[in-house]
Amino acid sequence: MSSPTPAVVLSGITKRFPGVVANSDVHLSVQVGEVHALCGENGAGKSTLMKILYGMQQPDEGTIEVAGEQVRFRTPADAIKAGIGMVHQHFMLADNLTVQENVVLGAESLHGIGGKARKRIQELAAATGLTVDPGVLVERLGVADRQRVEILKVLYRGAKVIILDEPTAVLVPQEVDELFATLRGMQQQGFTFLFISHKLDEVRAIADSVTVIRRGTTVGTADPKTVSSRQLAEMMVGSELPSPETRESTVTDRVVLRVENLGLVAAEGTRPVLDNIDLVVRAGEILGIAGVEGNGQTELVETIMGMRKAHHGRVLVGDRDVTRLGTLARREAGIGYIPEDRHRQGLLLTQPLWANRILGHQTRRPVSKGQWLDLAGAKQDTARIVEDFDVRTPSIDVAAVALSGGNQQKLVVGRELSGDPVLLIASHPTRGVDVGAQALIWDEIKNARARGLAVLLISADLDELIGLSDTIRVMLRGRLVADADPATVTPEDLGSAMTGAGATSTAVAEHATGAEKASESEGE
Amino acid sequence: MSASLMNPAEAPLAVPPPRRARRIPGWAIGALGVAGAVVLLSTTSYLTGVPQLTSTGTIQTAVRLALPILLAALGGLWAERAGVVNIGLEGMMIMGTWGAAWAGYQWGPWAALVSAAVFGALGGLLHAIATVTFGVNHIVSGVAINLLGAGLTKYLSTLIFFPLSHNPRESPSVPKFDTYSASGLSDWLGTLEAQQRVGLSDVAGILRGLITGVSPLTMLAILLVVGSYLVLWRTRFGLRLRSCGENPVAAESLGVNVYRYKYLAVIASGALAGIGGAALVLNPGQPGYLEGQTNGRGFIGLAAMIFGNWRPGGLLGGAALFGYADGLQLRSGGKTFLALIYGAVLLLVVIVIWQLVRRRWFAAAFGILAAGLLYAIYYSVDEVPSELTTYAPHLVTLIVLAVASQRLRMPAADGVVYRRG
Amino acid sequence: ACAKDTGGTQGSGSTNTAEGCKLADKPPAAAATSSKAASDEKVDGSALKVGLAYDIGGRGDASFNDSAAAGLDKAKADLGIKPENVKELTAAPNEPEDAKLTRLRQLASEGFSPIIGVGFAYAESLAVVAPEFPNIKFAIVDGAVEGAANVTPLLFAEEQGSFLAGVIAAYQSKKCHVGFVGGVEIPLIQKFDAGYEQGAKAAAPDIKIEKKYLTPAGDFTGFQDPTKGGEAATGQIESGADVLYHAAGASGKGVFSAAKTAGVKAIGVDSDQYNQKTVEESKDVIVSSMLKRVDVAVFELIRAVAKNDLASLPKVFDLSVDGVGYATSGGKIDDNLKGVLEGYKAQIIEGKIKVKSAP
Amino acid sequence: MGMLRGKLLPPVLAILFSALLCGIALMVSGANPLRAFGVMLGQIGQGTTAVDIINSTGTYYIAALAVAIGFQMNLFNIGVEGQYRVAAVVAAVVGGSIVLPPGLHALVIILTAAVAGALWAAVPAILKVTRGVNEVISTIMMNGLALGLAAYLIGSDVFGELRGNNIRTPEIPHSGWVPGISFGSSGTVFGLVFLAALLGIGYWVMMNRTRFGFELRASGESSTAAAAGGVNAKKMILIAMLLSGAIAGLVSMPEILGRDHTYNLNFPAGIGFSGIAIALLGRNHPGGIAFGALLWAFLDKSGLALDNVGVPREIVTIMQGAIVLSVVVAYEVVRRFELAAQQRQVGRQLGTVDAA
Ligand SMILES: Nc1ncnc2c1ncn2[C@@H]1O[C@H](COP(=O)(O)OP(=O)(O)OP(=O)(O)O)[C@@H](O)[C@H]1O
Ligand SMILES: Nc1ncnc2c1ncn2[C@@H]1O[C@H](COP(=O)(O)OP(=O)(O)OP(=O)(O)O)[C@@H](O)[C@H]1O
Ligand SMILES: [Mg+2]
Ligand SMILES: [Mg+2]
Repeated sequence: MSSPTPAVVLSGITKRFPGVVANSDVHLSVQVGEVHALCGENGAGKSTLMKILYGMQQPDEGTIEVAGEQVRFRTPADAIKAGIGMVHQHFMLADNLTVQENVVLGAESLHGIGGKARKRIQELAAATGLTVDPGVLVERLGVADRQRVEILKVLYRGAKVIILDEPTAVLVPQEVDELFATLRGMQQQGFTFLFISHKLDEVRAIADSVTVIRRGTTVGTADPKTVSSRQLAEMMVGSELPSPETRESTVTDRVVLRVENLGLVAAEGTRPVLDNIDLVVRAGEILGIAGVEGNGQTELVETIMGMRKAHHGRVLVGDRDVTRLGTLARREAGIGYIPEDRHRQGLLLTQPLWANRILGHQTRRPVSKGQWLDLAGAKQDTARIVEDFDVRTPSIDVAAVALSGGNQQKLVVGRELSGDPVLLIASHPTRGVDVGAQALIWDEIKNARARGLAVLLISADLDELIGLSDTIRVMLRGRLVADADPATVTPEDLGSAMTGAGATSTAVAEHATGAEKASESEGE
Repeated sequence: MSASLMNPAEAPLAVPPPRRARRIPGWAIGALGVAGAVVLLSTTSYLTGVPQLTSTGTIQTAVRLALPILLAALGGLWAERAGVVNIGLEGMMIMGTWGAAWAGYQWGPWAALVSAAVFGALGGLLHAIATVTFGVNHIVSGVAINLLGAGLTKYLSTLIFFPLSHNPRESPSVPKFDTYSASGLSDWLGTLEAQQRVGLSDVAGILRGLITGVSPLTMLAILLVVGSYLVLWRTRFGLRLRSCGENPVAAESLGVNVYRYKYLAVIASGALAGIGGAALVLNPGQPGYLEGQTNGRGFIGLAAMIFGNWRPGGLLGGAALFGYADGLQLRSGGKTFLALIYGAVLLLVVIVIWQLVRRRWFAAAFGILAAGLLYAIYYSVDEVPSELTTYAPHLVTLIVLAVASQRLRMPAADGVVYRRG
Repeated sequence: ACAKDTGGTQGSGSTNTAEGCKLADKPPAAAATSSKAASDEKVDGSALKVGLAYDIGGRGDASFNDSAAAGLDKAKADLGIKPENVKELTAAPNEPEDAKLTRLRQLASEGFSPIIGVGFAYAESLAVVAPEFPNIKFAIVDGAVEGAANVTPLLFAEEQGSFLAGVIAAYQSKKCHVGFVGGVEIPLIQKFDAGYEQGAKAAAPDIKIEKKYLTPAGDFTGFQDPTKGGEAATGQIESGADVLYHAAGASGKGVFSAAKTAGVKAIGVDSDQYNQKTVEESKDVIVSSMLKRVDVAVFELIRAVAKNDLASLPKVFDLSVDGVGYATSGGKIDDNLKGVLEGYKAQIIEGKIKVKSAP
Repeated sequence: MGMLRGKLLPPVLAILFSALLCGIALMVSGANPLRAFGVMLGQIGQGTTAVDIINSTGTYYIAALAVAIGFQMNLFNIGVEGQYRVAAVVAAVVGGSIVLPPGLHALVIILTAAVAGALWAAVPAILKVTRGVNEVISTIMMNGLALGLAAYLIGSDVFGELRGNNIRTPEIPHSGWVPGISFGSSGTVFGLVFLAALLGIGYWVMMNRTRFGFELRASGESSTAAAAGGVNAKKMILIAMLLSGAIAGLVSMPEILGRDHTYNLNFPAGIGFSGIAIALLGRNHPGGIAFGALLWAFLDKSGLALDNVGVPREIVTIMQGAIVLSVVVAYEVVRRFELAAQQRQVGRQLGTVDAA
């Protein structure tokens, strides 16, 4: 197959971490000018492999060839010199530095850090369509712009081989399309891409060839033109695919969560982060909130949880007004909460699993009695969660950090469904969780719903959102601007509504008032 | 100390409208602040009839007292911009005083300066090894270094200085720098100051204080402030260093050797703190090293840096404020200090008017209350008790931080232990 | 236009044309001095084991610890005390009380007698330890222990010496404006302050006096901060003071240096600071020093113990026994002034002038 | 077993390393390190040293507990220094001016000290919670102000009285004293040393068995996770700081009620800073802190004997600094090692690692 010299050849790469073999004997060959996709479950070792190629980690075994020459990268600097650039799974930007500073960082010897550098950035931006103001602080940028900055960073260094590790995870379909257009344009100019994504449709749309990794080893390559998403997924998992579909409605008319006219202001005199939010979740209902990241979903959840103080409006759980209560009191009122970032918000990483079981429940049985902790009860109930939710762990005494992400998430879900909650707020419950764990989490949420649980679901995964929700509301710039019917809506329609491009389908009904207000705010 | 300080509710806005960095440049804000301070002081001086507020001598004292604090603060800036909290400044400063005395009595003031920097840098190196290589909590390591610095210098003094000075707590005396004045200008300003013309004489006094009897050390310190700004904000080295304090993972991924920059920054931080120690030893009036000489100035330096919002110009202001308040109370005690309270009342009045204009009723009411209270003190006592004036700089720092803390912005990864990989 | 300051004719304090104070009438000349009974009688102390517990600073502090050490050295030389029978221990800064207790007990249990606690800080610990060792003779400099018969207080009339320092200041001042820099605002230092003020006022009723304590009671850093001492002195000089007296321990070095820079005069404290090495550079501004003869007291105590005659020790080492006094090194005190000082001294000894010990 | 090794190994290594370091320093300066260490150990049996060590341990223990409570939630209370001073003055003044039956009198004094310490700590706590002022800086500033306040309160026109050249608060009457256990000529162990032990037990129970302790540790481990778990960060800061200040207020109670019966100018300084070091040494664990306090007190007290053999006593301070620094390094190294071992164990048990 390989007539000309491949851009990159990885052979026999093995990488061990304490307790895990992230890569074992991986082989990968990327042709010049192609978009080569890398697929695999969570923890399959994709990022690790790419970090090895980028010099951030050293392989224990195996060799790397770039443009036909064997190389050894000790630091990213070496890889950059060899023309390799990487856009990481998580943004790697310094918020308090300007776009220009972020871009030139580490590559100052090319054009300095002043006017010449700025000119070069503008040239690059013009050539690729990645326009962004070099003088602005990164903290002021939205996700799509940040992504552009990340790619600019790589281009600025003169990379010819560009690694994109899950670049689309935080983008809406329209932004994905834009990105793909850019990539195709650059592909024409001779750039080579290594593309990682869990979204297999995207992979098929953009890739020229696909390599699948399972449990740290390459299990094969596929032609994206011919393979189906389902086939790809089955290669990844090695078994049948689960799906989030739920159709039979269990919605009752008992209101569990009522949010009235909720508003949140970050600082005096600035644009409100949440503006007149009204919503209702009933027992047995899953209400999905769609929205581009940074449009107030996080703030909405945190305001309902009492972690932020509402500026005005009310939050009621059942008949009880909880607006003035703290987070703990709201949890006691029966709210379970799966936070969006399990490492930062969900877990005490160095504490044993049973201590993590106590978190958020510290006032309730079985983990405490009054002011006293009930350690025996906590351990017993942790064992139950481990059993019921299939948390793979040798014991409940290991620190949470020792578990894999999926297992950590199962523990969190199990905890939040303990103690008979009436309402579950699930923020990206399956983000970064592999298919197996994902299926289990979906099942648990569906079961709880069937038992009459009300669920407020926030997710960036539109398939998940459409598959699970009974109702979908779209959030834009801190307002609920549209409703969608999950039975009929497509991800593309939802995407349009989320970006404010206007409804293109009858499945999405815009709120007249919301749209008016939105246009008003543009004038401000 | 970083992450725990952040209040989730105060996290920045989700998607703020893209806006250019700042409309008013930093230097203009600084100049405005200085001008405001001068106007305030000269008004107070006029209204209370206390010329000492802006006299040449007061300013000179303020400069001398501010110098070690300024240098320590600058040391703090370097470390914290690279993401390492340096509460060990005090210990490094102590090492600096010892080093300065040891080299100084033998080879003169310049050697003292170099040696102080080296000794301070050794303290910095230790801090870097602990925090960067071993990932020890920064505060913890800093506390240990303060202990070590004090112990080591005591021990070395007993061994080395005792035979010479017959006092284990003191070094032989160290030769000092000559001081310099812009003589013609200074004299002219002197006559102007003596005329006691409202405003004019105050400005003359302040300017004269800044250009008369200037030690090379002062010039060096000013150069270091300017130099630090240029290096940290205008060179690639500085950009890389700051990136380690903002997002070390990103920096590392771009080929920046984060460990190396952190090491360099913390060592430079130690060296600057050491020079701060030298400033104490080489201060006119100090024979040389004296045990306990730093007397918490390293901590004050840290406060000045935070006060200055992790910026060179800001920390210069912080150090100046501290030196000024301390100088005023040392030189003329409670009576003059009372005038400063009057000045605070004036300032509060201005703030209250501003708050009223902005329709911040609560803040305005609070301001009126505070102003009233202070004025009552001013009215009822004729001398502030010395127990209060001695620690006035502490009180001022506390109050200013209470007012301004929420505007401060520390480097995002400051105090966070960074591990490669 | 930038000039080195030391080269030019600096000294803002010396540009005045004032001719000094309107002085009060001189006191009557003193009668022929007969201060001390000649104590030539030979005493043998070779059997004594002498223990000294210094305060912070210890031997070499160029201050009262050193002075105590000098007394001990004199005792060694004059009374034949064997070096191996002498033990000196020093307190650490900020140490807890039991460190002092341990130090004293250690000396006591090793059989030293007398044991001298140098500094009032030993008062509380001696109150505990002395009763435990009734057969051992203790003494304390600058302090007294009530109810412990075996503790001999070695007290000084610092206010009397400071009175004379005040007189000297008044006579030396050209602007009739003098200053006092105290290290820490504690009763001991206030005695210096009070005597100085009274003396200056006695010699020149119109005199202006600047005062500054560097730190309040309890914060002993005021004795350790020459920078602050210097700045306080500079402030006083710029307010017009042209003779400065300090009782500020090591911070006094800053006072001398500030006086030197400004070309004004200074008065030292405790020992004859004109001859002290650590302030050698500014010695020419030191017109005199208030002497507090801790050395005399220590020597006399050891001698009294050797003679087994503690009753002969004065209750207070004051002017009458030359326990306090003034130094004339440097030749800045002319015969006229000397006469005046002796006159005041005589009046104080006679009790015609009572010197206050608190401001 | 492994846990125990992880806890005990680092301090032992650190002490050995520091002793080695100081031994070298001593050798360089021409002294015999073995003799010096021998003298230090021998000193324990001398006079009242053993009792002094116990008394000091109690004092240090309280100070370190005060610091540790803050450390548990990453709150750096550098202000123990000022808190115990203010508490001591206020308690001494109150104790000296009230008349109550024995026992109750002492109790009131102790409570006064705790309240005064807590109030002094409340200032930085409130500033942090309402204004976001960094507590490291504010507590350092409060330490300075504490000196001023104490000086003001013992002024002779306020509450102080002159006694020779010393100033002190009025003596606390006998009814306010807390008797100790006398060992004759070997000294008297302060009765309130047992208060320190009680505080330690209370601290352990609080940290490990109560909701509050759990919330405190959760806040320290991850403030974000704690917030999501319903822990009110501001409330925790406030309570932790007040509690820390209250305990700090007790630091000088053993000495004042057991020996001095007054606050005077000889009041010891620096115990708060030692407390920080000891809390670090003991990893905020009540047992570890006890060990650290004992070690610290031993070095302090038997270090006095070094004067006898002509070795500069300052070597002890170096040793203390070296121990703290090397112990934290050792803990860090061992911690990483153990975490990796645990992950390996998880991997092995779940079979994700090949036998290779
Ligand atoms: N630094 C590390 N130390 C220890 N284990 C690691 C480290 N980095 C990754 N791992 C482990 O290596 C395995 C592969 O991780 P990697 O991040 O490469 O997976 P991935 O395929 O990128 O997954 P995802 O889809 O979630 O991004 C995982 O089991 C992970 O737990
Ligand atoms: N620097 C590190 N040191 C030790 N372990 C690490 C490190 N980075 C990651 N890991 C381990 O890797 C696993 C997951 O890492 P990752 O960053 O990929 O998180 P995740 O995306 O949430 O998990 P996953 O991809 O497995 O679902 C965790 O078990 C964690 O212990
Ligand atoms: Mg990945
Ligand atoms: Mg992952």
